[in-house]
Amino acid sequence: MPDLGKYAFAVLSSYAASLLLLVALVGWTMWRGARVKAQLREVEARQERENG
Amino acid sequence: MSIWEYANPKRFMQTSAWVLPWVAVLALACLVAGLIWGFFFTPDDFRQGSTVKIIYLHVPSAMMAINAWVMMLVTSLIWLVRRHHVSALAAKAAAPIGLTFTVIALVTGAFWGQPMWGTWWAWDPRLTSFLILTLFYLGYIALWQAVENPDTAADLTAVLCLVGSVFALLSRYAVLFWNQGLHQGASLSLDKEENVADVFWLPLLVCIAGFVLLFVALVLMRTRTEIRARRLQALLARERLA
Amino acid sequence: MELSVSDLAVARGGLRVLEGLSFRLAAGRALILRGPNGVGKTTLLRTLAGLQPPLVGQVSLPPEAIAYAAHADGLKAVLTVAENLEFWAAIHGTDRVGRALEEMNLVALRNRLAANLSAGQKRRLGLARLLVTGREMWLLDEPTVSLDAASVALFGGVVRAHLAAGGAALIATHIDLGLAEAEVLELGPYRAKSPAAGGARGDFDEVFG
Amino acid sequence: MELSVSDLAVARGGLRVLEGLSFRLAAGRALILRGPNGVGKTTLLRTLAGLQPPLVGQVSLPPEAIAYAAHADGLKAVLTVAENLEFWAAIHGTDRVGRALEEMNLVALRNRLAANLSAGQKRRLGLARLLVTGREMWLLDEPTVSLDAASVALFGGVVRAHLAAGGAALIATHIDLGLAEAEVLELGPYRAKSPAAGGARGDFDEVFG
Amino acid sequence: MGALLSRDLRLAMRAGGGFGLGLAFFLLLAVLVPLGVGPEGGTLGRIAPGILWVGALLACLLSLDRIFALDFEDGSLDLLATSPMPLEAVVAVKALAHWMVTGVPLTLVAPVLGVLLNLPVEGYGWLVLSLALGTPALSVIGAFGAALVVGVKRGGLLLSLLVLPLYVPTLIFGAEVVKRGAAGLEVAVPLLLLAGITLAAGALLPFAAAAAIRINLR
Amino acid sequence: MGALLSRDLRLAMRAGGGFGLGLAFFLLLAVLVPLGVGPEGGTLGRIAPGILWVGALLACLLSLDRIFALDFEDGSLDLLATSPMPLEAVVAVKALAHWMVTGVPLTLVAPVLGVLLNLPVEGYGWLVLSLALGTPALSVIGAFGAALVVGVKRGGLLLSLLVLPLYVPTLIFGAEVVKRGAAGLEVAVPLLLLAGITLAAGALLPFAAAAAIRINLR
Ligand code: HEM
Ligand SMILES: Nc1ncnc2c1ncn2[C@@H]1O[C@H](COP(=O)(O)OP(=O)(O)OP(=O)(O)O)[C@@H](O)[C@H]1O
Ligand SMILES: Nc1ncnc2c1ncn2[C@@H]1O[C@H](COP(=O)(O)OP(=O)(O)OP(=O)(O)O)[C@@H](O)[C@H]1O
Ligand SMILES: [Mg+2]
Ligand SMILES: [Mg+2]
Repeated sequence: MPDLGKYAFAVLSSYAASLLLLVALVGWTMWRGARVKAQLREVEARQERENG
Repeated sequence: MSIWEYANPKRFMQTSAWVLPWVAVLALACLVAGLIWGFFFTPDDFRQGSTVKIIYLHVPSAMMAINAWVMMLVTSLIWLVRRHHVSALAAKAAAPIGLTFTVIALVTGAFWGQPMWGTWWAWDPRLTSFLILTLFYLGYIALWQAVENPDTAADLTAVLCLVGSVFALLSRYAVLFWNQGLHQGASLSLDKEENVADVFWLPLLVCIAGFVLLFVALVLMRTRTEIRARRLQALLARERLA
Repeated sequence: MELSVSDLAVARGGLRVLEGLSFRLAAGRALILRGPNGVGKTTLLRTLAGLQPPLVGQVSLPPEAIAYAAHADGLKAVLTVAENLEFWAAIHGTDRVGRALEEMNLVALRNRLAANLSAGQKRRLGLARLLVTGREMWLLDEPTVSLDAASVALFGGVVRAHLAAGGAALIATHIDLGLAEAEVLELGPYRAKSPAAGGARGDFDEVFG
Repeated sequence: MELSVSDLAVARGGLRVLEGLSFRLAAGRALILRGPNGVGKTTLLRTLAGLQPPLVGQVSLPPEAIAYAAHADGLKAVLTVAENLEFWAAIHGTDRVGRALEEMNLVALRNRLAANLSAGQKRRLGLARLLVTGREMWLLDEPTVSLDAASVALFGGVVRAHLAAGGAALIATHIDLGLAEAEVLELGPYRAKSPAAGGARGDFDEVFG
Repeated sequence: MGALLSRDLRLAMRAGGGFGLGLAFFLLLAVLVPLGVGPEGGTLGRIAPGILWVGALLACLLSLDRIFALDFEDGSLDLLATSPMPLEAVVAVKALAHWMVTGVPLTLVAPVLGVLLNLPVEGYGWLVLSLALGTPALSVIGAFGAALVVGVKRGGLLLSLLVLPLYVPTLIFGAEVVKRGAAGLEVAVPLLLLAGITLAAGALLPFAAAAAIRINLR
Repeated sequence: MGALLSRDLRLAMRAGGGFGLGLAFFLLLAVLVPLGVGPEGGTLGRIAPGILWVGALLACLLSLDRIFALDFEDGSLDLLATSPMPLEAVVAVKALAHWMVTGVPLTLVAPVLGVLLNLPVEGYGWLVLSLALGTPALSVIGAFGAALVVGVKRGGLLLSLLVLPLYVPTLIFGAEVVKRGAAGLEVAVPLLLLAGITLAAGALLPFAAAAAIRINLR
């Protein structure tokens, strides 16, 4: 851990806030991706069954 | 083969499935390397002390916040002119990413400004235009959400993006004009590249590369999701009609 | 003047609803569109009126020759009957307000605010607007909704006079208008087929092969 | 439970439209209201439902016993079919959502957003709401608008079952519902007379003698 | 009651429901005012309490016409009026739902906008407290105004005119709390008056609003 | 063109048309802000140009959704789109009508409100001039925003979110003219820029708005 001196709060909060936002964005993206993929697979399977 | 072939959804899905993992891994590698390098292994600035470490988040996110809007502008134009659906969906996918980067730039800027300028916020032209950019992102996203028909939404948001870009530029100059001659926010910012010493510059470059790659990876991922969502909607609608 | 439509396909909400539609409608003739709810009558009329582009196919008449009467009448509640008509006459550059009022039996109501009309009178006013447009091809979407029998007959006469004067009319309706001479086009057979049944595929079908 | 109306007069927009109306409607019976457009059917139903006060006359049933279905269905486009019904069931404190879905043939659509229903399906959902209110006296204003023949028959069956279970229905309609056992009340004779013809004078008539 | 509340919240959350737009508008105002007034921190800090309160009020105002107008247009209001639920309770619940989707988020983000407007540090706590106490009054008064204009087409502007004068006391006391708090003065009196307005409005106005709706439905 | 203009003006004048409401809102805002900000003359005078401009902007905003939404709902917009009049001209005329019923009256009463807000004497001329030059841009930009949301139910708040950022340059230059004018400084540059925005917006945005309406009618 480097010595951040009197600015420790500013630097650490910046990193924490940014990483939090990035992780939230990536997490949301992956979650929604997985959900839509699953829904699509389900509907495709259902329509396959009904038409097939 | 024309580059437009990639605008075919199927083609895009195949290609992006292949490219995405590489970009994602590379993005992660660059981000981790750049941030660790910057955070742990760079010296403090003689004037700004350790706050200079914020630069590794602040500058890349600020750059990408603007670039994301430019990318949305380009894809919107492509949609309006050539009617490639993937293009419109890529614009839709990029907006929340751009918004997040804008917020990161604002937040890190605020944390930086507190020790440097003695205030969390000053109505400095650059800061102000970023706040206005946030508003454009919010409006763009809200319009996508409010319109139900996907093609209508794509058209309307594309028009908004075009007109909005012109006004965003105009606002930028207006804001510069507005804060001239008045009390200038104590700007310690190292405005010119030359001011940044190599010790800071190299890890910064790695971080910028990381943010660019992260942006690409996220846009690819989200565009894939939007394509799937669009197809899902089409299938359900057809079920309805039958 | 002739409206000829060839191999038309129209879409609503991104979905193809009618396809393979071809017909001709010559001056002096009327054509009745029939079909169950939701088959796509309104969509077809809006396409012909130029409000939405066709998916494929050609429409011979430019929108400038067409007067479209939709479900909504486009009346302003705070204008009088005459003012409403005068506005549309001015927009279309004609001066037939007086005649239109007479033909649709609205003379007695000319100075009444549209807000104070009954539903049937409102509908009559909406139909009178067709007369002041001076256009020859009428596209009518359920024109007789909420009209009583006498008004339906009156309107039938107006359509017949329009045809006799060289106009033409395309009418989507579920009820009998008393236009014995009109041909009928049943839209059921032109319903768009689902891809499973060999129909055209949507924009996004190719994504997953 | 019996709805009895005696010497009722109702007004719309400050004008008396119907007067001298008296009828009884017992449990297990249906009554069809007939009359030309504008005679005051909607006004009468709204008065009986307690949404507006009668000018004169008595209504025996309190509004709490009455379920009113107007032209507008009160559906929320962004809620699903089941969510729409569940809301009204919760408001009325009943739990008949499942049965209502079955009776109005909506089970297959239960998870579809109301926005994505066709006009006829929307109307079916609006009528299903009557079933979840659990109330006995139904007041229906043109309930079969935009329903196709099969749905009209389905709805006729639902009304008959409601009557058989001790309910009652008062239905304003222009078309035939296939309820042969229902009585018909023609509203034309109850049209309010103008003061010149000996009718009641309005609030402001006396001012000018 | 719970059913109506959860329905209204759900409607606000789903697409087109407008949740979050009030927030965005609040943010917009906090940007526009400095752009008009000029960037000097001192002036901004002095007017910040007033501007923030006016902003909260306008953000609230702009979403008022959704409270009843949508239900009126699709016929739900007729049906609610003939339901077993008293119309007074309907009004109260709908005002509560409106507060939860506008007042609460506004209160929570207000400190961030305080930063933009250079609000003195001492003011933040009072800003949040005064908004938390005052915004319910805004929603209830607004519901009354919305009930008055429920039959008027696109009555948004008329609604603003009716409601703004009614908002004056809330605005004055709310802004006064923040101003005094920021200056380190005594705040008890305006705070109590603010709470009093909220309580009185919440207790009485639903009855007036229900009466207005009954008249409009007639 | 004349017919459409006179119809729109007549609609605005008749009952429920909302003429004068924008004005009343402007007035209310000029009253509310001193109430929120406090009465000290120095501060008020300094913020007066900005507040007046923000007020004009909001008053304009509140009546925007009437430009197309009413015509869309009753079907007139479909009929206008199929009429011989180009949709671009329809948009331009409607924006003009909106300006005549909001922008012009706002400009005319602004000096009165200047008095309420302690605007320095030198500022009055510039206030009127800047509003006269700038409000047409507000109407045209607003018409573009209204065209974007014409299909959205009760889209008032969404409309504000879309339109307000587009108002930023107009607001800045407009307020700057008044501020500099009041301080006796040079105003030529912002005045020219303001006029430029109005001209450019008036020349180009009707095309974008007409495109948006066509998309929404589809
Ligand atoms: C919340 C407020 C802030 C915002 C929105 C903001 C925004 C920006 C933007 C847009 C850039 C340009 C990035 C590019 O395209 O190269 C930038 C760069 C920069 N900012 Fe900030 N900034 C903020 C606060 C600060 C503060 C407080 C400091 C330090 C005192 C600072 C220091 C820098 C530096 C050193 C650069 C790099 C300049 C360069 O390499 O060209 N910023 N910022
Ligand atoms: N926004 C939409 N999204 C998806 N499908 C829609 C949308 N609007 C309409 N539809 C569907 O498009 C089809 C055609 O609608 P259209 O209004 O043209 O039917 P119509 O023949 O005019 O019916 P009606 O006899 O009821 O007037 C219908 O099945 C309808 O469900
Ligand atoms: N706001 C109003 N002001 C004055 N008269 C009105 C108003 N609203 C309706 N009317 C009149 O009141 C009468 C009764 O209207 P009502 O809606 O009850 O008729 P209805 O029998 O239901 O007609 P429909 O068969 O068309 O549904 C009509 O003649 C109508 O013109
Ligand atoms: Mg139709
Ligand atoms: Mg009726």
